[in-house]
Amino acid sequence: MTVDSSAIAATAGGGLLALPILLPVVGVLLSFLIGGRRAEWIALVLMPVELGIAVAIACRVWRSGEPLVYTLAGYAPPLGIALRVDGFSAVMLVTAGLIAPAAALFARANFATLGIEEKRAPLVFWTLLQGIQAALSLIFLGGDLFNLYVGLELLTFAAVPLVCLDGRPETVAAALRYLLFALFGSVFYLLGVALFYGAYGTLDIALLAPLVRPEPAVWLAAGLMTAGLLAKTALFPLHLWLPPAHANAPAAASAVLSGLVVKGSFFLVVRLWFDVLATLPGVVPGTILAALGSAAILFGSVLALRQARLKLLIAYSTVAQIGYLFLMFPLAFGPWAAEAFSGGIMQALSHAFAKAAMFLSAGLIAESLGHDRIADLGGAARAMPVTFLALGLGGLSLMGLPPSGGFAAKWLLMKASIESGQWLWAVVMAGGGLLAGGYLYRVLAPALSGESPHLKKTRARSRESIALALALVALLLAFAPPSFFAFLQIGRPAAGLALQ
Amino acid sequence: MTSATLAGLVGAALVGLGLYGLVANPQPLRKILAFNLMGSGVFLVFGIVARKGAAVGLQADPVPQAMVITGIVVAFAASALAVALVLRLFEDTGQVTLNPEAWTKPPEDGAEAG
Amino acid sequence: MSVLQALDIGLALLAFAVAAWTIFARGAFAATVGYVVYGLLLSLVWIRLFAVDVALTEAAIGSGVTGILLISAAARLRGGETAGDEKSLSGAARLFTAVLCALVALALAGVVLLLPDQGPSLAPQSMQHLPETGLGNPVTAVLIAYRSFDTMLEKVVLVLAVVGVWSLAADRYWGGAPGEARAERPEPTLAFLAQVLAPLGILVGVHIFWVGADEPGGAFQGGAILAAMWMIVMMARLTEAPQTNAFWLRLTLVAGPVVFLTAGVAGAIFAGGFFAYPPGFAKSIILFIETFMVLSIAVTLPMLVAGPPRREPRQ
Amino acid sequence: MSLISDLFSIAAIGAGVFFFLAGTVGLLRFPDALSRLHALTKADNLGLGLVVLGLLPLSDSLLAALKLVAIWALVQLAGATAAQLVGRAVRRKGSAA
Repeated sequence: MTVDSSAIAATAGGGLLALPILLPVVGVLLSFLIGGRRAEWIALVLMPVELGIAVAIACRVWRSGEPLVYTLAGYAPPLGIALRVDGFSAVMLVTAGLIAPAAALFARANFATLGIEEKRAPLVFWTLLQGIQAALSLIFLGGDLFNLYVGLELLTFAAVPLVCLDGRPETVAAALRYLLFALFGSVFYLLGVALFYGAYGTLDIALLAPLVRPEPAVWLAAGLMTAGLLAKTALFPLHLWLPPAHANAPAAASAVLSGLVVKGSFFLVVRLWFDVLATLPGVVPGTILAALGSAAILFGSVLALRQARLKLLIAYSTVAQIGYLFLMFPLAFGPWAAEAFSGGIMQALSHAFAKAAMFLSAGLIAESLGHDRIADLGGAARAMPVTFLALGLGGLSLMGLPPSGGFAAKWLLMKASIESGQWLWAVVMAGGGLLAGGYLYRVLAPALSGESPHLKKTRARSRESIALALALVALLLAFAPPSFFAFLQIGRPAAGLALQ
Repeated sequence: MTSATLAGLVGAALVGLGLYGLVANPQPLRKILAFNLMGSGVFLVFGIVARKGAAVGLQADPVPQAMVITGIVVAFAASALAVALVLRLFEDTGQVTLNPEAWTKPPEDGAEAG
Repeated sequence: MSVLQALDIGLALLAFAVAAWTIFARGAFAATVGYVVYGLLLSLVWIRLFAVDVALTEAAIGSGVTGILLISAAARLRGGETAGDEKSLSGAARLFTAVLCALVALALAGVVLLLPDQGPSLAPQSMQHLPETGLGNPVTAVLIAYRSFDTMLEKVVLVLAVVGVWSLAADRYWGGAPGEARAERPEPTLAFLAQVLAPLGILVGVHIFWVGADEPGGAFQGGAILAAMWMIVMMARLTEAPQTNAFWLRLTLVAGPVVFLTAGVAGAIFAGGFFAYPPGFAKSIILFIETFMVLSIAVTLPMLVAGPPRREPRQ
Repeated sequence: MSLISDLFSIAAIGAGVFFFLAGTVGLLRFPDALSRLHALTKADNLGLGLVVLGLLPLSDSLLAALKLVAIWALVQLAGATAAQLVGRAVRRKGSAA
């Protein structure tokens, strides 16, 4: 077995990489143990520290220009486990580090634990929110396929109970369906891991990549793992669990589930095809993924158009927006590969911020009006202009109109698809943008009408501004400088993909 | 055929069987059973991989064995969470189905329990 | 064909047949009982694969504790199980699913047959580093030394599972005890069993954990046996399930991951890396961590089986 | 000496297997739950006891032999308890199925 030792050698100061995983774990354990009156406080103290560490890691990657590696327990792979961060994972780490505290600040009004007796929903919410953070950090940093399986399971166990936090039967059913899909995904993923180990005797991504050959075990493993991850990402036709789960969770949880959690399994699909299987001829599987993505865009958008409730509409729009993420796969071969990759990542980032902003806005609307029926939104935008501004700005990104991160993403993907001659994807993207415009119009047009709505609750300025801030980040992504895209390429096996 | 290969074939069959049960069986509890069956099939594939890695006096490679032990514990935790969800659904709706239209009107005290 | 081979084939066929029964049996209860039998057969298969540690885990957790969980669930769902039938798949969809599943199984079987007889292995490396850990059982070394990060995080998964299960309680029961209120007197037959078995079982559990350093066994298997003993005592109604807001309970549930995490962070200070053990102290630290893991597992498994709180908390 | 102990083992295990077989046939053929229970417990007691007895000369240490006996004793305990519980459940239901 040939081992490229440079790929697994630990980088100096790499111990930093363990902290984004370990700190939220400390938060989970502390919250569970003594969290009755302190869970909120524990999370709010730890989250800025975690964000600081994520930024520090990103700065180091930026300065060194190459991935950082850390081996745990003093045993180098293949026997031990390594953590690895490249440009893409650093960006995702910072994104999660920003969205989770935003959701946390927003959730304080619903799940306060300061100074009162221990209550069910707050304790569960704060504990699991930190569980999600730990799981996402592990997924973004993990360099070992089995370690990543543990990360996926952490994510599932942290995410599922959030769906049924309010305990209505339909939310319990939604959580159960989510869990069954997620477990199916885990088992398929794990089966692929077993096959990789059987074929090459290592699960370390950097060690595996040069060994992988196009042989039956690899194709089967790749197929099984991809199918499993797609079930967790809710790509059409495995999306059935997503709308009820995301629409029924509390707003802050929906923001994290829709903005971040589905990106975790998407991130692993990218890891799998761009790192582990970089040497495989990937045009056919990439085209299949993009075809499913296109179906998701059209299907999700059309269903979003037909929803009667705002949160369900936003959830179906997630189904559609997930589709865009997979358009980068067939475009990743050729001189336009870097463009397509940047576009795909940009879509993941802008959707994360935009969708989090929209779910938080929808939560505020539902709280203020006492319902989220689209038909009865008449004039609501006059009563709560900031909230609807956040909703609208998020929607701008979903449609892909300038200036927004969504525009940058779709522009890059469209350019790549036209340059590569794969026109179909460009047509789908244009159609998806129109449909997104349609379902946003359905919400905004009545809301902007002259009626005067009856507000059950006065709006909270601080919570509105959180949603608006997230929407503004989605907007600002449009102005990402070229150096940002260069950063995303750090650690890409450039020769492997671009020259095929 | 060695006993390892035989176990691997059983594992493959179990994955197929479990997958069928997971998709085709409408009852959630049966789906949980099927998930466990499928999981044990996957573990058997790890088992054959471990057995074929027998070397330096060990009858099987310890690394996949350790992964199976981790996997069994995680699968149990998953079953426990799933069962808790199924039982909660049953208590609130009197039925065990994922199909919301099939629910009879939830009992009054159940609605308040949330 | 040797006798052993014939037995292997018989075992494989039997395991498969029982597995098929659990999928196709009419009643959910019968299927669940079938699953427990299947789990025991599977432990035999694991013995034939020379994976005794896994066989113990499968028997104790995969079949044993999971079996209790599923059987008690099936018993409580009796009467509700037929009601869910109306949404079963149509014949064509069923056939399509069956063909798809058969294809997956066939592809997998093909790949399994293609695996080389002498596959790649980390056994040599595991043995090479074994002296550094002071252990004699390489499987334990993988779990608590080489890949300790996996194991620590898996303990966190268990904590999250407990939070998830408890989160399904009604608000007014939060902090209370799971399970029905204790009957006025213990079940005599079960009480006798519990009184005789529990002391023995605790001994066996501790023994299995202790020998796990050098022989098959370890924290998971020993902890599962201790867990079973506690469950028997609770089933016999000799003791009640504890209140979920009890501090000792929460402390025991997180003790394993907390000690593991602390040792891992201490490694960064004293041994040059997260989760590294200082040379010479590895075995004592490992046994220390494992002791708390056994405790946590012994408490976590019964609490996961017991389900969410169902009684109002006493003050 | 070893021939005699081997013959003893074969005879004892063979007899044990016979009782298991008989017990299984009883489980399948007997008409009601209580008599099935009767067949099954007999198989447990005698069958396993004979198998353990046959294995004793083959064990390589006193500890291993003790473990074998302990296994038999534990199965006895569990079997007796289970039989009690099943029997009571049958009686509570009124008629045996």
